Amino acid sequence: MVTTHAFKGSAFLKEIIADTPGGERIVHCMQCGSCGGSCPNGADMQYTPRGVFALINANEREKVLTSNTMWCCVSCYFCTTRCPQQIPITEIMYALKRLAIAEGLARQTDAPALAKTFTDMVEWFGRSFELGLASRYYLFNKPLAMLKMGPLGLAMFTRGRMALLPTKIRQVGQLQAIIRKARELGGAS
Amino acid sequence: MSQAAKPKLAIYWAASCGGCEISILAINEKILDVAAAFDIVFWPCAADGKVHDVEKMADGSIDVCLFNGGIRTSEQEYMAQLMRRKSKVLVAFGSCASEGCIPGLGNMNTREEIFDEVYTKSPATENPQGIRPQQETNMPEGKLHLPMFYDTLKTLGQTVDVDYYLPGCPPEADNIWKAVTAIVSGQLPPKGATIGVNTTVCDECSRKRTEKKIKAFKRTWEILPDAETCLLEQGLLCCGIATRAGCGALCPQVNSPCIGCHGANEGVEDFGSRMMTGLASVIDSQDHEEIDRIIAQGIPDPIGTFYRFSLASSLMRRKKKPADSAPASH
Amino acid sequence: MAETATFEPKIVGFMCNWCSYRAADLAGSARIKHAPNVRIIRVMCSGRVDPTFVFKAFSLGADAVMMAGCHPGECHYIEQNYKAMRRYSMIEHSLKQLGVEPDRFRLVWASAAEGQQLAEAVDKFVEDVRKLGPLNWHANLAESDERLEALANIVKEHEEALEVLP
Amino acid sequence: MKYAYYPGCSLERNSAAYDVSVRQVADLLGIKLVELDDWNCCGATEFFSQDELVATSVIARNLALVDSQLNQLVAPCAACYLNLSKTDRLMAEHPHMNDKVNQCLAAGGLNYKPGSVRVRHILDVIYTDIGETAIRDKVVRPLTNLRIAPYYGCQVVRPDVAFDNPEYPMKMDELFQWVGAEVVDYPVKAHCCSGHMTQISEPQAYELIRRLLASAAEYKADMILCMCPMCQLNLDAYQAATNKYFGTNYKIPIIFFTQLLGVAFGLDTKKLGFGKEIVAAEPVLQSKLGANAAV
Amino acid sequence: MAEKVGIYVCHCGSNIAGMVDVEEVAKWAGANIPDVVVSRDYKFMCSSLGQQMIEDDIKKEGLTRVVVGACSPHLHEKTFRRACSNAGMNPYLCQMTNLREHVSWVAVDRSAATLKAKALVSASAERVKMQKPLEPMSVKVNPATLVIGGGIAGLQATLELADAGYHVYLVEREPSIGGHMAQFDKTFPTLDCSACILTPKMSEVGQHENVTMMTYAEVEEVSGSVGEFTVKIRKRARYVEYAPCTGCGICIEKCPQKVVDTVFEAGLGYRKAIYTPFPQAVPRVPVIDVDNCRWFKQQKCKVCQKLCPTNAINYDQQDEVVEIKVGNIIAATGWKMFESKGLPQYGYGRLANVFTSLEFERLCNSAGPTNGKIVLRDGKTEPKSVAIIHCVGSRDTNHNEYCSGICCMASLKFGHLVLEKTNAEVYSFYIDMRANQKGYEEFYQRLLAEGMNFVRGKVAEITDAARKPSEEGKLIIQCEDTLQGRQRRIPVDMVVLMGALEPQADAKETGLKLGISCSMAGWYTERHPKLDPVATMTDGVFVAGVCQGPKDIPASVAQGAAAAARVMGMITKGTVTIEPIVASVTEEECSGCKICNTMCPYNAIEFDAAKEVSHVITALCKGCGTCVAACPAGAITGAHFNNQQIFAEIEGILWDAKPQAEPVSA
Repeated sequence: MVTTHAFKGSAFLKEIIADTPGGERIVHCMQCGSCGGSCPNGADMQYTPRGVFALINANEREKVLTSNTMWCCVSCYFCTTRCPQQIPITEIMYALKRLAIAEGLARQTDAPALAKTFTDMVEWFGRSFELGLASRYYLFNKPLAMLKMGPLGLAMFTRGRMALLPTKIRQVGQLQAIIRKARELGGAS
Repeated sequence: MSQAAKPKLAIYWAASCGGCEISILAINEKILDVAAAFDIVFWPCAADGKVHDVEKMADGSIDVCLFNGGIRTSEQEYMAQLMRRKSKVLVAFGSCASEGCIPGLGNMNTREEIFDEVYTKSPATENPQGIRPQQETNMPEGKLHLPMFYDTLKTLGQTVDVDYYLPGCPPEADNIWKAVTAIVSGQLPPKGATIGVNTTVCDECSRKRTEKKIKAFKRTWEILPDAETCLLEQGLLCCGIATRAGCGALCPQVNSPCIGCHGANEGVEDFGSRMMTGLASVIDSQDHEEIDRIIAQGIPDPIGTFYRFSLASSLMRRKKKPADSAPASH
Repeated sequence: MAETATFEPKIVGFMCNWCSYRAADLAGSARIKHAPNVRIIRVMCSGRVDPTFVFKAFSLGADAVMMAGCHPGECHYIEQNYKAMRRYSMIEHSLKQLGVEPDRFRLVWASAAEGQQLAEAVDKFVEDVRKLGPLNWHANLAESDERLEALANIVKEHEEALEVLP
Repeated sequence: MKYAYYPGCSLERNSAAYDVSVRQVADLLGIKLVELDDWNCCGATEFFSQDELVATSVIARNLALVDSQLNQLVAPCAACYLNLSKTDRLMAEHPHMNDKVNQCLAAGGLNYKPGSVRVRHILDVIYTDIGETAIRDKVVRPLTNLRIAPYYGCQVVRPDVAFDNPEYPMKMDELFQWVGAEVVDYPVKAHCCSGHMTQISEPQAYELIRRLLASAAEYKADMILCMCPMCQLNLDAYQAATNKYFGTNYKIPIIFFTQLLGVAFGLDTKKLGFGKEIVAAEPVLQSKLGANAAV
Repeated sequence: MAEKVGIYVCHCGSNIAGMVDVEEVAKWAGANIPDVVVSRDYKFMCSSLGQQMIEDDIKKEGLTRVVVGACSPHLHEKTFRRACSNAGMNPYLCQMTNLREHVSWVAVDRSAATLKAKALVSASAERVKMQKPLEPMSVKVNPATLVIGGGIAGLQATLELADAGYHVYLVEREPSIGGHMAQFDKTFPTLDCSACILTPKMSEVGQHENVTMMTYAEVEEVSGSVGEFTVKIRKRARYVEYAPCTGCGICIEKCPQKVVDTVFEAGLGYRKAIYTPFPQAVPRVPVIDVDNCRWFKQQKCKVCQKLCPTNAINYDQQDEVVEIKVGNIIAATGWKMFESKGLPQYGYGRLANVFTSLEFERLCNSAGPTNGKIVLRDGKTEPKSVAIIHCVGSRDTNHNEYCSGICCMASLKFGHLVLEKTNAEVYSFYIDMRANQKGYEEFYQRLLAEGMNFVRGKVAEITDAARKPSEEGKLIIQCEDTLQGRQRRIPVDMVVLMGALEPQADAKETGLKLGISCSMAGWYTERHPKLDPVATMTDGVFVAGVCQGPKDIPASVAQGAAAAARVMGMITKGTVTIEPIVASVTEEECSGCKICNTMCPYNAIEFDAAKEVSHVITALCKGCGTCVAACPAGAITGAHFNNQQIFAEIEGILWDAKPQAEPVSA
């Protein structure tokens, strides 16, 4: 029989590692804070990424997944390129977003709604459709803000920067088959 | 020496091209000396004689048997056993008997694959009914048998006990004469030895050699080799470094790289691995990917290159057979 | 397959005296448990590993062969592991043509401090070989049982022929 | 020089100025762009927030569609560029992922071998493949007197450093020095434009936009050059809102770098998509480049 | 004649016996391995009783070969070889097999462990039968020593040896000895003046009768081995004759050509085209920098030659290559500073008032370009606030994974100097404060008390992009204060980057010449990381100072002294024994193909042009066996690791996998 040296770590840590390509680097975090310092939205985060990693190590799943940290992430990748331990921090933020959405814990943000609206459009048409996206997203999520957005939308429209109808790709069925298969297989790495 | 006391000589031809038989004749007028010195009791290629004549001889009654060719069929295996039993000294004559040679390259395929090629696929084949040799055929007179064709060609030494090996494809006249005179005079090397020189072809090659560093291996058609410099240093896959000397470096002399027909040096267990290690050692790179590239591009057929003559006698002996062609147990 | 469930690969590991053999020592002193399938032969340097050793091991029944040495650039003998690397590539290239699966021959770098890494590499290797099943090279050389029958037939037919001879 | 071309959804409509200027500049420089037939959206950051396999498979469909004769795919949009190159890298580095993605592609009758398509950004192609001499040769209307702030944003230069420094990129700076502009070396040129924050958290977004505008203004830049539709949209369309939020009064035109390159090459400004921006750029061109500005 | 093999399987208390059925292994070996005449198991084979048992068996049973299955040969091979030797057997006919580290300690299943133990015992038994008696070799030790590098570690080693009465050749690349320590102002944690403690040592070395000092010189080639190395050294032309020069300095004073000094002054100050790196340089003989000298560039000037009172200037001087013979070598080649431009987010080279730590050393140094005044790049403004950034290029897998070890303390030293010399606020941005030597933690406490501000967090970026009026005109340090868990922006006037210590750019190349290897990071590898941190894997070559890994001055001095002590041990002993594991060529089989000649990094394989064969120079051979594996003719043999031995070992190790012979006939 063979025994492989089992990796000791919190269940949540293992979950994150399993869900993020390159995520195993997370164990090397030395809490230096170059991620939190680099983040354009770091000042607004409940926990900086460094803090999140400490919580992950401590198996504080709920605390992490209900926090606003990953929703502050704008995917600028400064943290990732600067991390002295080459932790794919932005990718881990995506993993946290996925978990939070999947479990309905993303309470502090409208980002999941935006993401859902966006990806629905892509699934239907194969391309994104801004007017549809904006109207659906604002209608369902921020009906008041929609009024505010009116003038800007108009300005965009008059400059020919917003289409009234979506563009649909020819082989949308093929794309949908791929997406169906991906959902069926599920997960990543 | 009285006529009756002349030692008895047998020569047999198994799986080989026949070049070895010709090489015996290529010792020219000395063949007369051979005829004078020996009583040739069995030589199917040149003299009439039947297997059952040999079968009737007393065991050990033939003094020397020069056996060329590898063992590919049950008949050849039977003959190898027979000649072994009847001979005092059994010589694996030439590359086929010693190390398998070109017929041994058939070990890169199975019997089925070989039959497919020969009886079906080869462009020169005209066989619309798809006839294949059958091991057994029922005739009114009874069952007829063809010898069984083996999946794996064996060398003579892998089949029966061999006393001496004579290298070369075919052996050089000089070396044959040396062997013959040694046997006649009774000045024999230790049993199991290969009769020949104990160094490699480079020793006899007059090309200029320096320390070797190779960035790319070349095929012969890719360059016009310089006549003075070591061919290997020019990138050609010259097997002279690992091949037993004795041929006078014939091929390199005419700008053609040695292909290794003389087999490995004494005491070396696997010719191909000597070539591999020698060539790998002088690759001029420390980058794994680049090394892989140099090897893959320069040596597209490593087995054919390194084991052209010796696959059957190498440690691995053949290509792995597909799982479904594993020996059937009845 | 029931067979592979109990299959324990026999693997020969050629390890250099200074790094990988010491890494294996360290794995021991640190009690890092790992698969017992790699049987180690100590050589002074990975540069000593002759292709003959590898072919010999396969032909004698090894299911896989591991070559291990110091990391490139860290050889105790300065640069000999690069020569090992070149030979590895050459052997790998030839084994491929002989139909031996690439996962049966592996080059591993382990410094004397990398007991854990070596143990992991061993476990991974054993796992990969286990998936392939036994290599059993000598079975690959055996002819079918008909061989003895065919030989017997020749003997019999010759005997019969001799009988009818005058 | 022939490349497959992936415009991306933004360039289809809201950033059409980028698309038309890329095509014209490319054409002029002898870069033949063959639009990828029936491409689909790269999913921006949104698919990755939901399901990684769906995200990579959707992206990989595009890679799989690249004509085998062309092994380079040019994407002007930063997000598309990152997503396409990231997917290729993930598939190459993680065999398991490669397996799964290819299983998904197979459901659509496609397959993709990682490494077979090299994803390039249009800036890289212009800078590296065309080079200084050829570009200087094409200048008919040097941008003398025009102070420009090259703005790189994030996803072209990070995280996979392809052709420029991820912290302090310089390639666009150099490119515009070649065409005679006064290039402003301001410190925030690779900082974030706030991405999709304009949609989900305005105060956060406005702050990030302000930092960029403030720095460009401090260095007295006449305009900011973008190479990403999202950056252009955020800085341009939300400039007024940002001004309102902070009580500032920035009025900096935000255009795509290919538009201005086109100007230097003497192309027609209207055809280059000028006029589609919210903060008008043409008056600045007129005042700085004089009568030369418009054809 | 068949050998008589004895097998000895050790229990090692329960260390082996707890996981391996040792009785079964011994019984099985006795019954199944050919030629085994004795097979025993015993509690502690390495005990005197265990050894005695082996000795007795050799004498009584006439054993010709011994296999001991116990722990790693690296631990007890010598023990059992000695036991065999005591009983009159050649020690190289004893083989150890590793049943503890490689079997019992790593296994979890008793039957699998026992099976593996059998395979290893079988392998050793088959191998030992093929082993040949060997005699260890002995070499005389030349009492002279080469020390490479004239920094503090090399100086210490030089003085220890020279004071003990042995001759030392000291080679230094720069025009003066002294190394980096000569550039420093104060030393932590005691704050004594670096020059005050270093320069006496320098002049002692310079005047020592047992020291041959070669500055402005580099080791070009090393051959030979422990006891007798031959070293070629290139002494670069200084264009100033050594003997007549009195070091009066007139030439320097009158030289019209000023040059920015990027070496000693780290780019902050000037020197002349003819110069000594600093006033207390040893030797005081200047060098002419031909790249900047007006005579060499334009064939004009000659001021130095005209004014030299002793006619020491010689523009025609040439490089000189000298050859020396030494018994041992100490490498003390030091380090170089991390190139701070590699971290563009810190703005070095772009933001004027970002300094490197070496620049800052020179700023603080009273003999430096500002006479010790801490000022901004403009040369006059005193900073009101200074930030010191730790771990620049250290503890960063994008650059150097290791901790440079000294920067925490150097930062505290800098903090102290700023506080002492200016009214500035000082901030230290650290990841972890590492102060683990004598007096270091106390020094940290002192700086806490002096009011240095400590912020725990790796700095994300340094920018001049102000976000509010208070930041304007400043350098803003943006980081996460990880203790508070919030992002901070701290405006300062001056930034000091504590760059990593890195291996010399040519460390690998020098290592190759000396036959020593480098770690992944590029530091020289010591023989054992704990128990032999001074020797290397190459006998007769020792390491001292930072070239072996980052360390502070006390540790460099200690290691320099330790290396000298090891060398003295070798010299006193007079001869060294070396393992007879060497290669040899069977000349009759060699065809002179020249494959092997490039294989040896020690140049131990020589081609004999007359005989057209290669042969191995035994004294140079280290026994790696690479040439043995390479020889396509099979003409090279490696003692103790020859083909027959390893083939036998392979056969033995696969005893349970071997093929059965195919039947010959019906």
